[in-house]
Amino acid sequence: MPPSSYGLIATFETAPQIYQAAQKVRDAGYKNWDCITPFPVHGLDGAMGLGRSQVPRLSLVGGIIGFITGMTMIYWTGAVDYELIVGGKPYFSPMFAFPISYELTILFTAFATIGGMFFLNGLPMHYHPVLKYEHIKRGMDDTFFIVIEARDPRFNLANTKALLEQAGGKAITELEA
Amino acid sequence: MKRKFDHSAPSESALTGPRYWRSLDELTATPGFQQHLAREFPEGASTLDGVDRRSFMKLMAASFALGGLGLAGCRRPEKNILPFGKSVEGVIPGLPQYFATAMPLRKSAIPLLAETHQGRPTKLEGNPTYAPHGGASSLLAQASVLDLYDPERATVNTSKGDVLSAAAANDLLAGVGKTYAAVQGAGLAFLAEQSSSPTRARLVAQLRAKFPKAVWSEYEPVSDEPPTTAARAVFGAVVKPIYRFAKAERIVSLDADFLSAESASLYYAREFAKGRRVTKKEDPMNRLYVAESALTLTGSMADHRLRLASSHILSFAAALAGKITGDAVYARLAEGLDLKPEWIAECAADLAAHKGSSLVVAGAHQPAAVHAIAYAINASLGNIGRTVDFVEVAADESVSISDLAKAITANSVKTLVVLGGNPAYNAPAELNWPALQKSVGEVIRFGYHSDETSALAGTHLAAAHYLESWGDARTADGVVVPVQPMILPLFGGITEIETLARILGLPKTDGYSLVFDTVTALGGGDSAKTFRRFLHDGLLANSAYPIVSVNLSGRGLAQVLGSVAPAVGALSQANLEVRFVADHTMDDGRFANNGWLQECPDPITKISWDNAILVSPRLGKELGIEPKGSLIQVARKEEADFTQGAENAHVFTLTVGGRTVRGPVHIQPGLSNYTVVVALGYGRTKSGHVGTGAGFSAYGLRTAQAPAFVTGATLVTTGTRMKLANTQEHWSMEGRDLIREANYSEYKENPDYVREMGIESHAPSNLGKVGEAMTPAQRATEIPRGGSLYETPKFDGVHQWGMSIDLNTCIGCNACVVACQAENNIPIVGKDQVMRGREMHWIRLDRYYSDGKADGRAMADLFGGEPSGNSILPEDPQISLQPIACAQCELAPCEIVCPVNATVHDDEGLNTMAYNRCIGTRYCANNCPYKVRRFNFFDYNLRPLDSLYLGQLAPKGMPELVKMVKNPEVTVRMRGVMEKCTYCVQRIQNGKIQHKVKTAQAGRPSDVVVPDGVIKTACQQVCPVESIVFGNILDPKSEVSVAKAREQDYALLGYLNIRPRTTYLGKLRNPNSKMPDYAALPLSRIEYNNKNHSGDHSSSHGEKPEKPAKQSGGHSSVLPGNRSGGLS
Amino acid sequence: MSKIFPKSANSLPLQIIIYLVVLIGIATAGVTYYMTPKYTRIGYAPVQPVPFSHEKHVSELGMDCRFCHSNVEKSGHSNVPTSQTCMNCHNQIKTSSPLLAPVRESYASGDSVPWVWIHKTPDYAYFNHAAHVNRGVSCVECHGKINEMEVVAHNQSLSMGFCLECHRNPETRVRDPKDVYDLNSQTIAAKAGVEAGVKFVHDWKIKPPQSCSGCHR
Amino acid sequence: MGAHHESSSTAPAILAEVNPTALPRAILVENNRSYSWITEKICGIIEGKTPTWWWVCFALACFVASFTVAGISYLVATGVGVWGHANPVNWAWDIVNFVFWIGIGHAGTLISAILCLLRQKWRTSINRAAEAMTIFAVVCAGIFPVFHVGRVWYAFYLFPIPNSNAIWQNFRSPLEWDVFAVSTYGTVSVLFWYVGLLPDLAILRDRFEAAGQRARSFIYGFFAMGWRGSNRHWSNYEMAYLVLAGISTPLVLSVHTIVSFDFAVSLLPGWHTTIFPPYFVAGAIFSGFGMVLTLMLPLRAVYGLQDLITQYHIDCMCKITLATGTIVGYAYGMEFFIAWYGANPNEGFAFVNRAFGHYAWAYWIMISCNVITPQFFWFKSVRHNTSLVWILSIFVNVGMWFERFVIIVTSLARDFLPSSWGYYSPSIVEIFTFFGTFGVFSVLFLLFIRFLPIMPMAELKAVTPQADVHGGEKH
Repeated sequence: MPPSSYGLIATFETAPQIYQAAQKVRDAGYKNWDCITPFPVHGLDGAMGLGRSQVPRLSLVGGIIGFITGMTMIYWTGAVDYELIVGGKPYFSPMFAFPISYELTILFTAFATIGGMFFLNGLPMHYHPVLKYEHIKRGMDDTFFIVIEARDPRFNLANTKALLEQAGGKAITELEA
Repeated sequence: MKRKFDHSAPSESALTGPRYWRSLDELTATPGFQQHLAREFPEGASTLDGVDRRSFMKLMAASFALGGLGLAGCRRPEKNILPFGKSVEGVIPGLPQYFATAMPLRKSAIPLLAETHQGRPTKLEGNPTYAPHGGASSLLAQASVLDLYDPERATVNTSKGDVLSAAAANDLLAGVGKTYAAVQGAGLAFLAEQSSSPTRARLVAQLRAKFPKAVWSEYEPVSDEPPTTAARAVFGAVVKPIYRFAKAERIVSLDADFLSAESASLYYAREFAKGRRVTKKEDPMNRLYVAESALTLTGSMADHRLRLASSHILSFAAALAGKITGDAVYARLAEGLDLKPEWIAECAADLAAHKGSSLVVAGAHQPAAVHAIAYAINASLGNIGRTVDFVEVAADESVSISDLAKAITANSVKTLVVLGGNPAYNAPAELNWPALQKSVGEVIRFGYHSDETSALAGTHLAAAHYLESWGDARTADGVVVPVQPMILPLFGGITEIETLARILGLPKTDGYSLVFDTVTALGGGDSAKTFRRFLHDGLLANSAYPIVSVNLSGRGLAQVLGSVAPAVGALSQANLEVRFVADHTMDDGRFANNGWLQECPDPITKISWDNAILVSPRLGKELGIEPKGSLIQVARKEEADFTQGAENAHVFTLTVGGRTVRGPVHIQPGLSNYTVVVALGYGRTKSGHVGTGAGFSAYGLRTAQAPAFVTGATLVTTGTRMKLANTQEHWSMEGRDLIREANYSEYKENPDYVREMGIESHAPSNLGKVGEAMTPAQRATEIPRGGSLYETPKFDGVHQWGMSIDLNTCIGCNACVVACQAENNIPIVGKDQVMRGREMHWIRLDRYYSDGKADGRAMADLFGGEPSGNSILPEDPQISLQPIACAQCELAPCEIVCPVNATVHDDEGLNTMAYNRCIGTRYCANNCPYKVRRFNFFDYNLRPLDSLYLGQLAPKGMPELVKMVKNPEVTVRMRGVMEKCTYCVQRIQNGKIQHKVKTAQAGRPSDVVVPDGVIKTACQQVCPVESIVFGNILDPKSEVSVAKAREQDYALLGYLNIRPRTTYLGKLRNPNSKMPDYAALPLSRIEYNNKNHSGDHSSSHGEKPEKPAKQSGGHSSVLPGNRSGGLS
Repeated sequence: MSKIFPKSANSLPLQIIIYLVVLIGIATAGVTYYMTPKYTRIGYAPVQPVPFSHEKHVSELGMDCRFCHSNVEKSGHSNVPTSQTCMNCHNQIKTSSPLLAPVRESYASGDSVPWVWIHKTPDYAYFNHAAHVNRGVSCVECHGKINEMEVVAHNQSLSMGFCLECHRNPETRVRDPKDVYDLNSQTIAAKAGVEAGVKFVHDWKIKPPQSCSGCHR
Repeated sequence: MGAHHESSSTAPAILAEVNPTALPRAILVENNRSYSWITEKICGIIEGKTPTWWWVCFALACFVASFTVAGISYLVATGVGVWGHANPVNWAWDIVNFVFWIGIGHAGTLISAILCLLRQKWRTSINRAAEAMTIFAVVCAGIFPVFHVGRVWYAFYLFPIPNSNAIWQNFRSPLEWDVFAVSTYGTVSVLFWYVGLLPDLAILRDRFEAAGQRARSFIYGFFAMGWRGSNRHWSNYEMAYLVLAGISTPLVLSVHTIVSFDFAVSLLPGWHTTIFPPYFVAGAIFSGFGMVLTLMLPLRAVYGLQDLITQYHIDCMCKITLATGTIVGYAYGMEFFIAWYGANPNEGFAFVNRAFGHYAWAYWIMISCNVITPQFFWFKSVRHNTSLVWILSIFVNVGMWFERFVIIVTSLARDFLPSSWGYYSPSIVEIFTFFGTFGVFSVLFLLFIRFLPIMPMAELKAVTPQADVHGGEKH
């Protein structure tokens, strides 16, 4: 096996097939492997043994930062840096500071969420071995793949190939890195 | 702040003037200046700004670049500071100087103080040394400074079209003198305006001596003084009356608009207000009966107003006189007078009950007989010497314009010298003056504008403005006042006296020496001292006309009465009476090219830039121009068809005696049913960009026989319409509590009636218990929270500015409007923009009519039943006037909504406006309940008004001449910014600074509180009736605090809890319960009750007049201290 | 497949981000430098028609500011002296100095000497000299040590921020009234501690405006 | 796994635990289409050659849009005076149009966000277009508040940028709140939209590459960020999408609430009303769905998407329009009641004047379009008559524009002091400017349907029966 190998890729025609295949690979104890699906196949996370996504935590942090930013900005500009009597209203009040803080909360949450999603997914990554697979195009369309990476400790060209075949994978090919 | 300067040594500045103004003379020759006249403006021709440019004016457009940086791209635009080469005495760059002068108009003058900045007069104030005016001045005086800088004034002398040098002009005049000296003036004729100048009188006397055969005639299209003929007939002396309104408790006006149309109106208004003002319930209040055909400002103040044709006034006067004197001689004239006899009976009784403290005044335009009768009544009431004095005046020896016309037609005039005036425009129609003037061989016209008359004159001599002239004049009561030049004649014009002196060939022909001689002769004593004192005080002590005792000769009276016939012809649509009045702003047409005056709306009709044929609602209906209301009349029907906010008037032709004029018709409630009123002074054909084509000229109808009113007129529609710039679309208060009125009788029982009106009277106080317990001073600093969610930061300034406006004395003269315009660099926007509702006035006068008919039953119109009062136009309304400017609300709604903090409060309670921060969202204007914020929709200061819509393609920049009138202490606002009144913040700041400087230098640095009365706002300073009071409300003794402490003090729309710093004092009316037209409540009050309480309730008002206050909704349970909106 | 994006492409986004950051940084710096008075005004020292040296007249000859700027105590404007003022002395000394030619011409003709305007506030800002110099604010606060300037240079930004800074805490800036025109003098706070400054501000009821109306009209 | 069958497969696994009420399963993709059919169908639009009608429409749209460009340029060069504004009506069409467009935008976010949370699977076919509509509407809306100011070159004063004047914004002003609300709304909408686009961009990237069109492949690929359909990515992706949906919902509500504050916070009779926030939001949704129908129905016909935008979708949208329309109608009535009950004569007058005063015509147009029109949707026959639905949807749009006009202009034209009463009528300039914004919108929308997948393919595939990992036998 040339060192340049990235791993093995196997094709599956339908959602149910990959669902079951995934369960098999998971049970075989592989870690560095992945499913390529044209759409989020429902329940596949479980089948792959993935945990709950970490994105919401980042969102929460973003939201909190946003709210604090809003409140402090309005407090500092109005009640600390330059006190101006406006319409007889106080220099600062959470009442009139709220709408803007609220909007900033949402804005920062959005940034954190999307930023977080890209970060956790390791995107943007325009170049990737999987994308060099000639049939990958159909992976975006109507076909399902399982990729098992060579760097997985349990990876063994023969066994892994066998596992995939046994799981019902077709056209099992090797991906060069 | 106010310092009166002794004029710096005449020899220097009078004759040569400050050096740096020479540059202006040069300017006039530059092509740049010629371009001005062609309305093209070269970029900042800096030849003008003698001193550094900043003090010259603050043109905000100069700050166009981003955030305080120089012009984009180049980092450091280089500008120069240009100090004088030689120091100019008394001039301190940055500090204004004040000189005493006076504005002459016809037979009187208004003493003034001129504020000059480095030699530029920018603002005029009344001269406080002249006690009768107490520092007040008039609308026209305020605006006259703009005429000085009129780019279209006559700038050169011309003869047959080509320019005449100053020297040549002098030779010409001298030549005239020489030629006619030989023939004793035969063939020489003068046509002059009336004048009160002693110097002119002196020169005219010399003229008569030198040219005995010459014709000296005087002509004024409108008369503002009673004809001396009447007095001469009944008293046998050349005297004129001076009324003492302050002493009069009962006043009857016979078609007299003594509050605004008489030569002494300023003094009269002031005195009248003294008798009108009621500060506590013990105070007496005068009662005003008015019988008039037009609706004048005087009429709007009337407690009883009788709509009577001017031609019927004679009979009315006779009837009144008959009742009072019981003399049968009047009976003949009183015949056929058609009105309720009680009116006259009760009025007479009321006068009789006030012998010695009553007064009957006849309008200057009324025939001698009416005046004679008025004098007789006053005599029999023992008023002479008490409420009216007669002063001796010089007899008028001039011949009339008609006689001059005869002379011309008789070909006995070879040379005609027209001094001022504008006969080609305003001479009596039957003379056909233009033709006459053309028929004269040589016509020398001396005038300020090259106008209709100049066009027909061979020679035109450019006159100097009175602010450029040495001269003198007399006030209405005869006090001699100086006319001092503030600036060297911008275009080298000469004055009338100089012209005469040159014709006379006097050795010294300069104005200064002429005046010097006259005044020192009059004043006596050490001539130099006398003259200095004269200039310094701005008047000559003890120079008033002497008061003489007169006694009525019955025979003389009988003669006068015998000479006239009763003129009680029944008027109808087929036989209308036309009343010619001098326009409130254009006067007789002489101010036609003054933009401030053109844009200042008529106080009653609210129409600007035009005059109109005013007709009564009844006549309107008969002519078929009653505006249509809507299907359901939710508000009162407008008095005109407004299409898209602009009045769409029907154009009619008005015909009398075969002469016809054409003009828009405006329905004017309150007119005598068949009298149509036309204002003179419009329809100029050669005036300049501002005046030409504004309105129509009514002179075409006017004959020398009937200069003021004439009967037998008819109105015929032309079927066409024209748009009028009416600044107030809706005339009714809609039963709202905006102007809170009560009758004097009610007020005496219930002085704080204002607190029982308005929504706040139903609600718990906005100030809360705590706030109510506070003193006004505390309220102004603590800003009690009341029921509010928010705690307001304290206002910790050492002053807290406030204003109080007394609606009871305000006569709606509009002087404040123009004073504000002059002080604050407020641009004019032109008729088109005014029609769109974009006028910029910071202070305006709201004028409401009420007839007691406004009601909430709008639906009645839809579902049959008797139609609601909403669809009726009042024929005989009560008028209520209200000046409105920014009220500096403590809890300002405008500030809250400005996203960029461009308008915020300062610690002295001012609602400030930072123009340079404003981005122009206009949100503040939307949220201002008083609608006093004004938006610069275009670059009104930078672009000619006729090409506003051309955007960048329009010529840019302001004529240097127009820049010169700008107040350097106030930013000139650019397009896209909001502006508004700030209590003249520049005066406040400079006042405070001057005070601090003074005290610091005097070693009392901790004395930083400016004494009361030192700082005056422009509107307050000009107000003839002192109804605007401004000052520091932290000082309980200040004038404003005292005013606000009065029971009638209320805040407009107080229920909004915006706590305006400007509050109003309720209006009082003083009707006579015995009169037939007596109303137990002011009509506006009845409307208020109709709208706000159940129907049966409102009806009960008529029945129980004795305690009307309790009727207005039985809110006896209001908190004792409940001030509307709290602040007082 | 996937020829469009070589392996190197994966670092592309990072590079883009870095470029953006740099670009924005430059833009901000540019705006700050070209658009804020702090940089546009300070150090501005144009060539004047007459090389007048404040250093010589004030420090060497010990002339008082008010000798030439005679109205500074009375007026909002500190007047630039007229040629006549210059000639008062210079018709005695340096009467023929070629450097003074413009002044002599101006005095003769009456036309102005076109001094280049250095200390400039926007037209809509109304600074009043009298109000400051009479109440313990020295010339040096805004103009710097003019007395040591051979050629006058713009010393402070004179931006609104600059004004506010002093208006917010006057106690650190006020001087004893007799030190106002002594440009080498110390502020009260520097001499006797801030408490003294606070006391002075209190005794003189100094309350510098911080709202619009103070300077904008 | 029962719950799983019921729950939408677009919704992530974690929602499975929260077992929402089962909705009647409607067929969302008719005729049991295959995945690749969906891909072909949608990508086909983009890959196919540009149809002539598109060019025609695009040219037309550009022409119309030029009116806005011209109008705005003239305005900036000349001054706000070129509009019909004057005292007392200082806001008119500018703010009317702003609120109108923002309101339209809201339906988009609503469809994608709220319906996503409520697991309304039928959203999948329309949410992409709806979101696009939101963004373009916000663009059109943004034009007005920016250019209605008198000195637009100083508009940057609205943002808290440190400056040598050391002065800040007034955060008490609803207008300042607007600045933040609208910009946040725009930003978040774009992000939300973009996230949804990611997988589809990846598809296009690969298809174009396969077709050998490297340039377009590169562009799509660049924005696809190297998406490769990894299920590990999907799991984060879906979570992020859900969070975005979660925050977009309160966002859309808050934005229109804040817009309504522009009026509610003032003291003008007719503006000063606490009912505004809910009433404006309802109105926004109402107008928004009106606009969605107006846009989707023709699209559906042109591209023959009947199988993707089914009758069921139209039905749902009609029902929502009906519901919100009725809420709006209720609000109208309640305003009058409160005005009467509050016993403030000025308030009372403001409303009587609306209905019977100078602007009554506008008021009754509003009433008939907003209150009466939707009532037709009670009838199935109407809801199933596509062309009729389309016409009614137009009426809804008109009615909602007039609602804003009535609120803003009539209240200003007749306020506290009768002396300052006036009458506003628009100048040709603002009419053109507004007219032009439809062009701006169309230009953007045409570009969108030409170059981007108008439907989320991944989501569509996910709601097909065969997407069920258990063979979809449950159907």
